Amino acid sequence: MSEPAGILGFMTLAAEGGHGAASSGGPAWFAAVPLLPLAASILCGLTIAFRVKTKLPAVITVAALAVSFGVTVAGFLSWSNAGHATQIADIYEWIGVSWGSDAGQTLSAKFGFYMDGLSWLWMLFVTGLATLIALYASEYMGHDVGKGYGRFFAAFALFVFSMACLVMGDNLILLYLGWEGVGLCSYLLIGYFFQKPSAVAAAKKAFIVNRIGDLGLAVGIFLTFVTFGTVEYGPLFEMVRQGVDAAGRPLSGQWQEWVIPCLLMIGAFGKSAQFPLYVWLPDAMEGPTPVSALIHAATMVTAGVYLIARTMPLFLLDDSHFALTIVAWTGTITALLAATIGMAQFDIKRIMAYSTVSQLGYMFAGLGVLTSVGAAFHVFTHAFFKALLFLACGAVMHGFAGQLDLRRLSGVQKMPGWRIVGLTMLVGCLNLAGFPLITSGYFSKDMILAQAFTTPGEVIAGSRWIGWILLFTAGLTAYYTFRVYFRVFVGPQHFEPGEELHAADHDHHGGHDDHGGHARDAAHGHDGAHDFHPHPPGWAINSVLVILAACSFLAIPTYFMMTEHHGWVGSMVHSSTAFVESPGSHHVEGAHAERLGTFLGMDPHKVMYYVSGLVGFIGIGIAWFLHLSGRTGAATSRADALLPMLGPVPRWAQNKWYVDEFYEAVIRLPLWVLASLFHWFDKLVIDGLVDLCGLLPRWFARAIRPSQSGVLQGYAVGMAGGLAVILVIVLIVMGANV
Amino acid sequence: MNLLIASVPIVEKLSYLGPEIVLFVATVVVMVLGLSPNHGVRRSCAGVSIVALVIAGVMSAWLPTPPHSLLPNLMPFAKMLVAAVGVLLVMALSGTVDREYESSLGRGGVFDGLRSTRGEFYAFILFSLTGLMLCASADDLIWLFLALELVSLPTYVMVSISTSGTRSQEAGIKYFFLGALGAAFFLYGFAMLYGATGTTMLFGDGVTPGIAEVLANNVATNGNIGGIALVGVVMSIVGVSFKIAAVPMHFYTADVYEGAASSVSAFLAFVPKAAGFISLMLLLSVVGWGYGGENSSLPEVLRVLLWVMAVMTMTVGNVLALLQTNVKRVLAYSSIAHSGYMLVGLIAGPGASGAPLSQNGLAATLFYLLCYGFMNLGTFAVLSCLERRPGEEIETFEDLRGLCRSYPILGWCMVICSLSLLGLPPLLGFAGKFYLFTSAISAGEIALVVIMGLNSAVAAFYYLRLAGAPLLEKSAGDEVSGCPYRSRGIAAALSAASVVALLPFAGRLMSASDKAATIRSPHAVAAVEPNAAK
Amino acid sequence: MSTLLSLFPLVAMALPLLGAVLIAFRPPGRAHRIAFGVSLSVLLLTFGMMQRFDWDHGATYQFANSFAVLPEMGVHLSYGVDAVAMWLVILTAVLQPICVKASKTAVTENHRAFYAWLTALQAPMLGVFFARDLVFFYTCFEFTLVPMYVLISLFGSTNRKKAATKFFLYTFTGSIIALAGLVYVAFTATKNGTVAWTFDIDTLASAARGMTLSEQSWVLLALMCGFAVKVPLFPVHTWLPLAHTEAPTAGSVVLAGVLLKLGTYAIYRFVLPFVPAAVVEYAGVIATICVIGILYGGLICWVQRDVKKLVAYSSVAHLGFCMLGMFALNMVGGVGSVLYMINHGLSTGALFLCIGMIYERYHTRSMQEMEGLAKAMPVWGFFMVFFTMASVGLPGLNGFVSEFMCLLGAFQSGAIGIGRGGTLGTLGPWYAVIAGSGMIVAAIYLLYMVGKVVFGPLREPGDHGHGHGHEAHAEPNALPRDLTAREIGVLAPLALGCIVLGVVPTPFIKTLEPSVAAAISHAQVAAKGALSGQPGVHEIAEARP
Amino acid sequence: MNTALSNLCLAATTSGDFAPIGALTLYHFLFVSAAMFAVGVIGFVSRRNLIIMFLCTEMMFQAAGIALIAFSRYHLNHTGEVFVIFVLTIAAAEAALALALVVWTFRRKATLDAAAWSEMAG
Repeated sequence: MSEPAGILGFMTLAAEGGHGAASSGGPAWFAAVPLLPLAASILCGLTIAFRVKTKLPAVITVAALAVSFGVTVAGFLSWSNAGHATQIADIYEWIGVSWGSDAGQTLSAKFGFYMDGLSWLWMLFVTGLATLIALYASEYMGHDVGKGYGRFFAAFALFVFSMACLVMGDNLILLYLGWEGVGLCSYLLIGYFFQKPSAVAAAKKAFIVNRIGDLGLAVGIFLTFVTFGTVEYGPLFEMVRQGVDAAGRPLSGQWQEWVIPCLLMIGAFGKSAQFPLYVWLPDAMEGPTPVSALIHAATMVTAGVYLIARTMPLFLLDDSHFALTIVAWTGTITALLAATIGMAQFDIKRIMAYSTVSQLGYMFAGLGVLTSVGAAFHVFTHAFFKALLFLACGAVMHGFAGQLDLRRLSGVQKMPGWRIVGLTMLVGCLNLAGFPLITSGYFSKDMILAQAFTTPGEVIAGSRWIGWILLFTAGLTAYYTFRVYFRVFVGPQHFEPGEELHAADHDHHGGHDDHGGHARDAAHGHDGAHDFHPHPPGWAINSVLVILAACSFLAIPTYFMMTEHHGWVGSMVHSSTAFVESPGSHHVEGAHAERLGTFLGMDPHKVMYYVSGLVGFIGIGIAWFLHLSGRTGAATSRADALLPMLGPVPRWAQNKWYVDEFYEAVIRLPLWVLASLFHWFDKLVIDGLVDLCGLLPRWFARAIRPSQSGVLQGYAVGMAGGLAVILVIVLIVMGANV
Repeated sequence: MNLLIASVPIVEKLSYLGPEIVLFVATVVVMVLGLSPNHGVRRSCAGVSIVALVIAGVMSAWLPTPPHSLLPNLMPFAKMLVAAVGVLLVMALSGTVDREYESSLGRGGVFDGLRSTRGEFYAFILFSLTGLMLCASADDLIWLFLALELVSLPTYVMVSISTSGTRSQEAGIKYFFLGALGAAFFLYGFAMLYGATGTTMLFGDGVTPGIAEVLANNVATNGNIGGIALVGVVMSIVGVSFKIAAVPMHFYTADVYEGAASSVSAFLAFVPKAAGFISLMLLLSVVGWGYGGENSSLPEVLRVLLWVMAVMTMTVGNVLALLQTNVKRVLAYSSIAHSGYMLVGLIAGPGASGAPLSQNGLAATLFYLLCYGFMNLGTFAVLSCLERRPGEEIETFEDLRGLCRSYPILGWCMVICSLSLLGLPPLLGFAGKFYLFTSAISAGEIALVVIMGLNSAVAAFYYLRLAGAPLLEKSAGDEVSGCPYRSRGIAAALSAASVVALLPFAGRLMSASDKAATIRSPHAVAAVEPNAAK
Repeated sequence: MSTLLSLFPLVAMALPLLGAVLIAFRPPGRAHRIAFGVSLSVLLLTFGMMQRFDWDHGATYQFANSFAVLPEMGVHLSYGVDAVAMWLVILTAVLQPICVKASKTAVTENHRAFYAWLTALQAPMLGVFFARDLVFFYTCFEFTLVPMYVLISLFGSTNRKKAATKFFLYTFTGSIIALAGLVYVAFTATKNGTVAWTFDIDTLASAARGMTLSEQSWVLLALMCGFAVKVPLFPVHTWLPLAHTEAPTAGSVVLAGVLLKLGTYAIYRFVLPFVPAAVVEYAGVIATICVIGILYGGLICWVQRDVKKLVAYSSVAHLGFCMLGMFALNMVGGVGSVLYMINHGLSTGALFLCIGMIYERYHTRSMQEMEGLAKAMPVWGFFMVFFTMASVGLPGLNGFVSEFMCLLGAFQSGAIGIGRGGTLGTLGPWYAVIAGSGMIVAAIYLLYMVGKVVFGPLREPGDHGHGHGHEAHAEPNALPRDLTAREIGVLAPLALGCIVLGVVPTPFIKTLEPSVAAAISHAQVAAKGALSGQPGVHEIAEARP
Repeated sequence: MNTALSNLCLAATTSGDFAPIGALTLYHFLFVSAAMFAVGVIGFVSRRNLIIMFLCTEMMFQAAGIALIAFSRYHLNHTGEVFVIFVLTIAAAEAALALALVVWTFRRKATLDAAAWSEMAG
């Protein structure tokens, strides 16, 4: 971009594909991966403009995403064939400022792609899952055809575009674009039922809380640039590898070493709903279920994991692993906290939301204890089974008019047409609970747990405790997961339709609007609970559920594919910047091995299979005992009898430990009071001072106005007095001088 | 004994007074014409006055340069200015007196010379303008005193008879008595100046020292101009301040302007003020701006005096204007404020010799006087064009509402002139203020400039009202109607046009005023008075 | 550049003036058409200028010419545009037809006055950007006040008189003090009267740089008095919400889009090159004020109940970012700041248009009276959300690029990164971090607005909603519930601009680079001198010739 | 004020080649002049009768006249005396004007009280 862009030059610049790609050699057709969804998004927008009343938007989106997935696979294969070398494809220079020719005197953010194992891994499951979930949504959102349908798919496709930018971008600023872009889509989709105040509030909350994290990320990017003089991964990681900054000076011992990762980490916490910024995610369930599945379970929320994995070299610069320790501990605390809250919820979608937060905590803990492979693998497996869980919950919600309360549903699996949902739900629950050997979730969770015990405490402070807490949390996870399954899907058959038949997921036209509501109600005939019949899911939903269930099993073999790298995911991570040599990952021997942690004196990698399996069993067993065995109705179970013994704790947990209230009282309210104070300060003091300045002349005028008494003598006194005063002063001054 | 007429032959001296002589002749003619029983002849008074002013103005362009004068080039500029503004003033003043009498004559009355005041009125106008021109020609304290009185005395009568109401009479009384008081002040000051220097000549002729030389000599020997001289100068300044309506001599202004007819107020706002400023320039020039750290300011006492007076004048004028509802009072107070602005130029002084014209404060004052003459006349002329009833001029803001719709030309004249008074670029008023800014900042008077700026902002409030009432508000009704004297409207339009159209020529006018405000430095005192050197 | 080309700016300024006169003397029914025609021809003219502009030499003044106006005082009608001015001229020209079109139904009476003043307003606005002479600049700068004053006081809402007067007096007071400062600089340039006076900006800039630090500081104070009011920066901003709220829609758009930019442009054009030493000395103070403004303004937005006032206060916050970038005194901040001027004009202008459209329909701006309008007006809702996102700084739209660059500029500007990615300057990370929290605040208040007005259950102001009350039918310009094609046409170009500037900003940035480099070069030199005592800087100064 | 003024006057009397007029020095004349001026001012502001007020201004004029004459004698030239003649002329003109005005106003309001004319104020 050294050539100055003429007026015609910049008009055509956007079209000049591959302008700066020559040096890096990546094929520009990678751009199809993000651009196809973008095109789909624009087309969906056009369908709104042209008032299309068919499922055309879904067709467009699914097709575009499928092609995008195909391109991703093709790209992945070509990358594999090229020997897993990082490929960089620059399309055009997005932001470019230059104030000199030295290192660090150019800020350049290209719209370009940095494709290594990590990017491909993420893109494969992002585009794949997006395609499936779009298919699911084409049916799920069917009742909105001609109204919100196009809007839904436009935002949906735009999300995939943003996610692709986030993952594929070859610099931190493009990552930031994706980062905020997914935030926007999340905002739009959570607020999809924009007539519902709670949905609007949830959307707002998600965006704002994310912005807090985004600030950390932005400042992190600033500091990265100021330190390394670049935001592009290639040169950045090269410098990091050498441990020098842009001026070629060693970074060792500099404060940037630990500040940069801390800042990036804050961004990751926001996006991935980690403590203390996790509060938005459960509320985000106000969005349509496919959105929850794709964005708030499978893909977007793992962006934080991606960020830390991507910038792992920056985290590893600091020998004390300060930031990683925080990451590990935050993940652990989040995992535990969210699990405890999840145990006490009754809304099944919320339980899944908390479980997502909790599982994300595992991933962060995994990153923190230096197993980026484990974290990535858990992301990978979790994407499938959590999407599956959400979609299954969504099917229930769809079928039972928005009913999500596990006290009002029971034995769904046995109802006609619900078998597939029930079975796939079971698969998902098993994965989440970490049921031994047959579930992928089991393997991925074990990797993290084992590493937590392996990594020595002097590398990551308290790593052993992390292991124990995570292990305990695994038990909780199994419990609350099967609490859902046992109560909703098995047991005696019972259901009550959603209280607001159309309000929740179904009819976003609220009760306030009297224009179209009655007509629609009449058409659907849902006027009350007594003649309500649950409508089981159709082919699209069912097939997607089945495919996802299959995928969650298919993830298991990948674990055994390339064992030198801990599976296929491991090999992907290995050929990326995320790779970190986990302590003990190669079974080092001798003195080196002694420094590694052990689990009760044994090699954690070997023992954890049994231990975590056992914990999972215990959790499921407790759930069975409390929630299935002996249960006769939907509403009550043995657990209810136990609750009083725990005192107020369950209530606290159900109320999310009052964290939202805490934030409300400690942050939002004071801020609001401050804002009001400022408002009045502005009005009264600052503007008051201005008005005072305006009044001062008037006051002065009022003060001297009596001098204009209109009386001749008065004026004469003024004149003569004035002369006298002047003369006296002049004479005094002169007397002093003469 | 070559004291009074000095060594300049009287014939030569008369050659400088051509314009004044023309005006004087016209005065006599007008006085006679006004007594004619023939209506048409009587009506020609205004025409004769205008012709005389035009001739005087043209003559002023070819005035010779007096060899012994402090401000040798002041005369052509000042006299042309007086003639130009005078023409507009005469137009605006048409029909001020004798309106009822003339209309009764129109209904079939018999002309009675004793009841007609038309001739005297125009004669007074011309007398006053003659006095103003004489001020510019003054080279002697006596002359200056007589010229100032010639400016003032007719205006006392003009104010009193301008309307038939009691208010103009009250205005006349106040103006006359306070004017006499002010005249006594500066007369006493002149006496002191004479006492301190032994001469009334402002500037020596190379043989006999004038006041300027004696004071310069005092400075050279004693380091200051001397006590009595200082008292004299201060009293003169304060006394003459009455003419420019500066604090503390400003009290009469609002009442007099309010009581007099609008066109007479316009006259008062320009003619005595111009006379006052020219006199102040002469008086300060004899002291000179050769003092202070950089030898470019007035003696500290005078500087502080004028500084305080300037600040007080602009502030008092502006703030008191804020409270008014009567437009004439507003304009009166604004005229006080503008005097304050113009004093800034006097404080700044002429700048170093050879300095660019931007630094000449006296020129800035003269130029501002010119700008003020036009824009102020425009506003008053608009007021004089409108009446609620025959003979009852409009006075309040309410009367001006919606003028741009009902009388578009008058309305826009009001808007343009008000905005120009406000100092809004690109109107003439801005050029004037800008010139004051450059000169004052050159003289290091930054605080004064800032105060002046803040004052302009205060003033903006009421000028916005003045511009906003015709432009922005809806007319209340049809109570206001135009007066039958078209020439008043023409005067308003010409003034407003000048405010816009003179801008391209502002540079030339500025250089003319710079030339006019060039001070001749006193003759070397040692050569004049050899024994004073010791 | 041939003489013929140098006529472009003159014609661009003359056209609106002539157009205004034409409107005043033609029947009222034609006023809209003439105004639109004039604004379009000015737009075409500026596009012509853009086409002929030599972007390779963006720092040189093109289409330049000079006519003696007051040669005796050194005042010339000299003009020319560099890249920065060129873009702002284009912004002005683009917004004008949009404002005219947007007013078609909003103005119900006194058409001639409205369109004449609106058209006349364009001339001085363009003049400010064209000016190469201080007095010419100041003349245009001040003269913008009159048409705006008239527009607000004739066509504003209930409290218009007070708003117009405050607007006029506040900015007038400030700028007259700025004039004193500028005249002082001009006097300095005459070397105590030994050289003829001139008001040529470049000459004055080099003269001003020769002043001592204390002199420069005073001049800085004087200039900021005038220009900070116009921007407006934190403590001197109170005229803005009032003026914005009361102004007619087109007035608000021009106010936000261009008039505020006069302040930032003036600071960019005068403060930075004139008094670099003082700027370096006080950049921290000014930046602190900016940061306060960002947070303070943002938080105040949050508690507003008047949607127009909310957007008005957001300008205070937004322009804080703009000024922060400028006082970073480096390329990233400078370019970001200039981009911010353009972007704010587009997105905030568009928000005002959106609000104006609502006001035309419901005659209220209160967020308590209208909620969830997306249901009734989906197209409007789309645009509202779109421009909110542009305003909130969403990457991919225009606001992000400039906001990011302003913050990065502030972050860079300090000792920590010098020699790496940092630059000489006196701000630093903390400014960027605290100002950056303004991004969060921006999200809070803008989403609060969107969540209230656009989303949520529908609530239309009862008596005025179309199809509800009978009053609606009585209106002469009865509008459909959602936007008309004209209104979409008004908003679409702005939306397009937001996207283009957000997706391909680099070509714009490249055109700005030389010009900004020239503007900040002196401040960089001064910063080098001022910071030479600090550790680390010396080393760099040696390393980097 | 008095000391400063008398210092000035003394300075004036002692500095030049002053020929005494009997026992009277310039100082005496100036004192009379100043006193008359002061009396005139005080009278002007303290009396409300228009005629008396006018007479006070006349007194102030004559005070200036005395000073001029004294200075004229002191400087041994006639300029001051010439000045006085002109002052007297002006005073006469003013007197004519004043009387006309007073008569005219008396006709209107039947009083010579200056305070009767205070309709306009503020």
